[in-house]
Amino acid sequence: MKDELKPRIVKGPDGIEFEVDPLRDYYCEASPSVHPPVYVKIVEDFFNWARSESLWILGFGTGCGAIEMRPLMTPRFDAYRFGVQWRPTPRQANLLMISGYLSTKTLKRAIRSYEQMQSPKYVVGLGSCTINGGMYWDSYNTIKKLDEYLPVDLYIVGCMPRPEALLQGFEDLKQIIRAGKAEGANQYAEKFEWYKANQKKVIHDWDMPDYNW
Amino acid sequence: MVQDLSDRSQYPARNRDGTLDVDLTSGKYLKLWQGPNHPGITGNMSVELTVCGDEVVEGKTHVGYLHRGFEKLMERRTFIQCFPIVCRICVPEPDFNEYCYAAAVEELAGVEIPEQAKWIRTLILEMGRFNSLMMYLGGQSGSLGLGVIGQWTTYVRDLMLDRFEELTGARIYHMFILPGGVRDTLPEGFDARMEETLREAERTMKDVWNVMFQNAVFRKRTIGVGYINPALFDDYGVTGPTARGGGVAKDVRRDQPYLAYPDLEFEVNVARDSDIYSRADVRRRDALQSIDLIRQILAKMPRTGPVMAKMPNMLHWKIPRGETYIRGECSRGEYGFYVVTDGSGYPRRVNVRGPSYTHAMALLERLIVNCNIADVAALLVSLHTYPPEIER
Amino acid sequence: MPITTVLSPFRAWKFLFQNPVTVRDPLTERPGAPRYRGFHQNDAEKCVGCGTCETICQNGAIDMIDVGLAPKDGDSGLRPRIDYGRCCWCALCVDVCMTGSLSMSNAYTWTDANADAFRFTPGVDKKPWDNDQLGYRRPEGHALHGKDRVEMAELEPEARIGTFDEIVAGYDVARARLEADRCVECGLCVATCPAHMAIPQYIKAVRDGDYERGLALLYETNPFSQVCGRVCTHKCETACAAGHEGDPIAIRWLKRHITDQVPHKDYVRIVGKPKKAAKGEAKTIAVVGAGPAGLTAAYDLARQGHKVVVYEVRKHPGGMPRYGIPEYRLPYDILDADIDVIRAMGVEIKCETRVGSDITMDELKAKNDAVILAIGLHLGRSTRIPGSDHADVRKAVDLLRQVTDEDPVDVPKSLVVIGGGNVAMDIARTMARLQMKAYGEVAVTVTALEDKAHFLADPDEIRECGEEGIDIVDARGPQEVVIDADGRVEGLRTWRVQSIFDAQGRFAPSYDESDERIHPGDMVIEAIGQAAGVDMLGEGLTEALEWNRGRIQVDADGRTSESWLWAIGDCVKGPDVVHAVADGHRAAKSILAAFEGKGDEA
Amino acid sequence: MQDLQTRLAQHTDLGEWTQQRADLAFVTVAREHLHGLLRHLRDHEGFTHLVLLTAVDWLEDGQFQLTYLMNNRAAARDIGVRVLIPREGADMDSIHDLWPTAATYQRELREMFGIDFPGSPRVDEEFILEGWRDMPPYRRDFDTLKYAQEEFAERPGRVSKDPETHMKQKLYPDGA
Repeated sequence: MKDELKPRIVKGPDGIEFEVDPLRDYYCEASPSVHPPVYVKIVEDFFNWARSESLWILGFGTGCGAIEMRPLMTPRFDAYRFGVQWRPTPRQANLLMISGYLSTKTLKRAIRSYEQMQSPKYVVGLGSCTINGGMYWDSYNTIKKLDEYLPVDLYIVGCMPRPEALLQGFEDLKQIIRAGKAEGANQYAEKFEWYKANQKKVIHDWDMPDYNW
Repeated sequence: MVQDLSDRSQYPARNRDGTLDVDLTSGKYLKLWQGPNHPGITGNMSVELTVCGDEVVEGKTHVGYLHRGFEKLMERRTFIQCFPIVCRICVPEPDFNEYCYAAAVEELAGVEIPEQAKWIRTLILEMGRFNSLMMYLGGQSGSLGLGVIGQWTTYVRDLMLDRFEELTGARIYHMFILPGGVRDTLPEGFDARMEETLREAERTMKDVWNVMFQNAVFRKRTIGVGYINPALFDDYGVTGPTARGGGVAKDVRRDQPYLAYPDLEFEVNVARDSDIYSRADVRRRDALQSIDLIRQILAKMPRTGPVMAKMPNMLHWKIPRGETYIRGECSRGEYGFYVVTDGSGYPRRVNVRGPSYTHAMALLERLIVNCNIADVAALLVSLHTYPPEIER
Repeated sequence: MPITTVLSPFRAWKFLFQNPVTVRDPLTERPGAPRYRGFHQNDAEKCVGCGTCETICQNGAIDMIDVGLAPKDGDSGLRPRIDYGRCCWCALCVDVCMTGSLSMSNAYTWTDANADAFRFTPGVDKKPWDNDQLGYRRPEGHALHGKDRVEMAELEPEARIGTFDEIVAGYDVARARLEADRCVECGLCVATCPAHMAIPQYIKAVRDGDYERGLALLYETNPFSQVCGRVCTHKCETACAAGHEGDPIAIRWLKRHITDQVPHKDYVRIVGKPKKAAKGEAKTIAVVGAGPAGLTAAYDLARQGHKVVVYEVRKHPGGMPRYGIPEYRLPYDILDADIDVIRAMGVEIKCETRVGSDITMDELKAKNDAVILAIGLHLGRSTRIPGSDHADVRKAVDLLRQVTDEDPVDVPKSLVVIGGGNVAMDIARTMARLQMKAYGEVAVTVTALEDKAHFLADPDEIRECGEEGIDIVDARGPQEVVIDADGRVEGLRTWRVQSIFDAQGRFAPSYDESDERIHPGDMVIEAIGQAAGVDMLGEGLTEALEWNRGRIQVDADGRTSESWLWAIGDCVKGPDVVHAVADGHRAAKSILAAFEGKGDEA
Repeated sequence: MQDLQTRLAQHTDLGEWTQQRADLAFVTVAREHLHGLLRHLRDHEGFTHLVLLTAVDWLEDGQFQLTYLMNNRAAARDIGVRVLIPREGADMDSIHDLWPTAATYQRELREMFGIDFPGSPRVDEEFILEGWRDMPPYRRDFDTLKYAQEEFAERPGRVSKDPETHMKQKLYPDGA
């Protein structure tokens, strides 16, 4: 565990000393909860339509697939016209693109990023390596099945998928969301223990709270 | 005008063992992480900054977010099986991996590749360099808030990717240069379409010059900033445009020519000031030079003859014991593969030496001291680092 | 800062007046490039399931799975299933594909919410891109393994026609390694080889230069490895995956290469000593006929520690390989070397012992726990055309035997051979050599019922015949041996064949009688097939046995209706050495099984 | 590069000299000569650029080979200096005093091979890996596939058949 995360006595600017336990004091540890749909179907459908048409992606390139997002952000493919845009912080994003393999080191950051995002939120796995390890199937440092660690709503196949395939993926994700089937975030809340166990199995230095939103 | 600001002798104070005396609880210092959640174009790495006010007192580079263990994985793949995997080591400019790996294996196995293959390889490497530099220009301007350059250069890069696609059959990971030569010849009508792309590229480069390099803001924020003392170049293994921006005409293409470079005419681009602007300008001229080189290659290359040397059965290809180092000049500096074979069908050891390895680690950590927070991103980008080649 | 640096950026406003570069409909407007490496296609008809794609895939993305196709010669019936959770679209599988069935379309869009959906068998599971015309195909001339067979030195026709020296020289080590290097170790050949020899493994031994391991592998499954290395009909090579886009691997010559590289004195050490049977469990077995089938069974049984005696009517053991195959194809000392190995396993061979007269079947039955009948086909069949009973109308097998035993042969100045099989070629070429020795020129005509496209003989044999000056006339039906006034054979009268089989597929040749020719010759040799001589069985046994169209009825393992008697080899099956060897193995196995369990049977 | 070999041999005990190309040679030296030789090459022979520092694991011989590759740009030639050290408790003298950038290489070697470089800055800090508990992964006796299979879940449902065995089972199941 890093030094700054260990409990310690801190002297404030006013000269008073107090105890700080960063993991307890700096984060909220309440686990996630399931968001049920609203009672009226037409309202829920409207919500889903609205959600589907504003996919805000967290600008976190976890692997090589990130390079094909650049063309999407620029005029040639221009994903913005489809309601897709990239945001610099998880707080503003509802779609996490896992752009390829995740090393265990990045997995930890990806989990934290995901948990900081607002529900309803979606995860898309990009490329073979999120499905079954891809070409890093025998690597000691990358996870093989993304859905063991994060709830995945859609996979786009390719190594790496082209921008056009990504656009198709966004369209398909919109369909899923509109149909009310993009239940990844709720699934994560429901099977929270299971996901945590899987995550902790591969992240050996777990120096963060179990849920950090 | 330019001074070496990286002198950390006075501030902050040091402990007796030489480490910095930074007391985070004093309220005077703050720890700030840049990345790994994408600090712009540099990819997935992070810099742990300790700042005092808006001045950096210490910076530590953290890498490993993209580590896949290529060097280990290659040890359990046959020589031909290594070929698809090497390009993944560096995403924006994958072809250098393919070339260096193929050339190293060919040298150790005593294979001479056909003439046409040499030229096609050179062509691909120059196309790759151009693409990588386009990403850099967008990133460098973006790091200073000038987003429009990235919009243009990404478009031109994408046009070049179209050329890549029709030549190699893939956009990003081309997997075209394999041990023994290249997969195929140029497709029909390639030259004309390439010329069109190059014209578009030249137009964009003019716009880039006008809007980026002739821009008061950009100049103000880059000239004199991020100075690297050329005396440090050898200490920190600085190569490529980063060195050339400081007046040292290091260019492997000229120093130790390979492939078709002896037959091509080009000047090594050099600038004097060793600041961000100089490095950016060298790279801009490099991109123009790539355009010129692509034209030269297409004009001079032979169009007949084989593109693959006669090879043994790849399924059980064994290479006698030996070791070698192959280098080339990629868009960021010296790129090299150190390959050791032991007589079996698998490489004994492959070590990839990317320029980012030295630039983004020891050098950056030194340069970043006393830097302004707002300049960190620009400085980082100006070293033109791609993290996957650091950790592989 | 000069003022221009403030103004210059405003030039970007010009883009206001330019057309946007945006692709309007990126989902349909941009198909992959003609060479694009998109999703896989596989021509399941063309694919032979050799699994080379699986071998080369560095991602372990390919599984060979059973799609319900029945395996057959040269096709395992398996087809590659690709896991797109692994694939990296490097196309090495396409580059290495032995048949060229695998390719890639230029389709590249596939999304699914279910992670398990990304596995499919191209060409079997229907996909939208199955019929796409564009996409990556292996470029012309691009190959990851050698397509052309390494040439082997052989005697030129002029040099070989005058002698009985062996024609092919065998590979030297360097060439053998080059040839062995082409093998992709798919193992499709093993099922086709009647003896199921460990072909990929011994080829690997050649590649590694480990000839002792290679030899041990050979003698594991074939005690006639040296013989087969020269004269095997090498059906394995027709099954070879490399034959689809190039020459098949020279499996036979590589086998021979192994046997050539190991000194004969080391053979027995490498093959290993026979087992010692536990006390009281050693049985005795008699084998009638020292041909490949009988000796193989003897070898197997002796290696298990049993006592085997082989009875052979002729001067030397070896059967058809000795008496039927000419020396220029199979030198006698090679055969002897193989038989020496068999002897070294403790097999006793009694030559010049005729079963039926010197010792009867009843005696054999009484003395032994099992008897194997491996008498081969040594009686030549006759065409029974007019004049075929003339003294100068000879049977090929008899003549070949005569040559082998070095009995004097009256070599005619010219002769005609009837038959289009390998025996016909053998006798034609043998007589041609004798003619060359006696008269300095060759005058041999071979007439065959079949046309050239359907010849039964190996293409190599036919080509070499031609090179040696032998005239091969195809599609001729023999009608009469022409005998002149002095009672000497003058030639053979033939009609042109229109068809050999009738509509029901029965043998019923029809002729064009207007196309008649007389092939001149002082001798006519019939080489149209052989029969077994079964007189030695004796009346009682002949009665007792079950028969099937003139052949002894046997089960799959060669066991006859009499539980103590097995009949194997050409006399029940045919048609070549390696089948005989396989038969020998099967019989030995069945006999051992009989010894094992059921004591009542022997 | 003959001249260089002759000159170097005058004051250092050179081991095996391998001329790989006209402009690239490898030479083996004993570990105690390394520092002096590198300094000499840098200061007097113009090999000022440290290209790379890496290790090769010769597991069978129980040795690590460290390769220090240096480049002389003016003369356009490279020399690789090999040092063999025992695998057991491997450690080596740091050269960060000659090239500060060597500290990065040494940090990597420490982490990926387990070779210690006492005195090298931050050599014991985590570099690429995070929370790694197994043996250093670049060692030859570390089996990455086995590790990956034990550590990470693979998607189930994959089976493959060997054509040769499959045909054997289908066509001649009793082996005959």
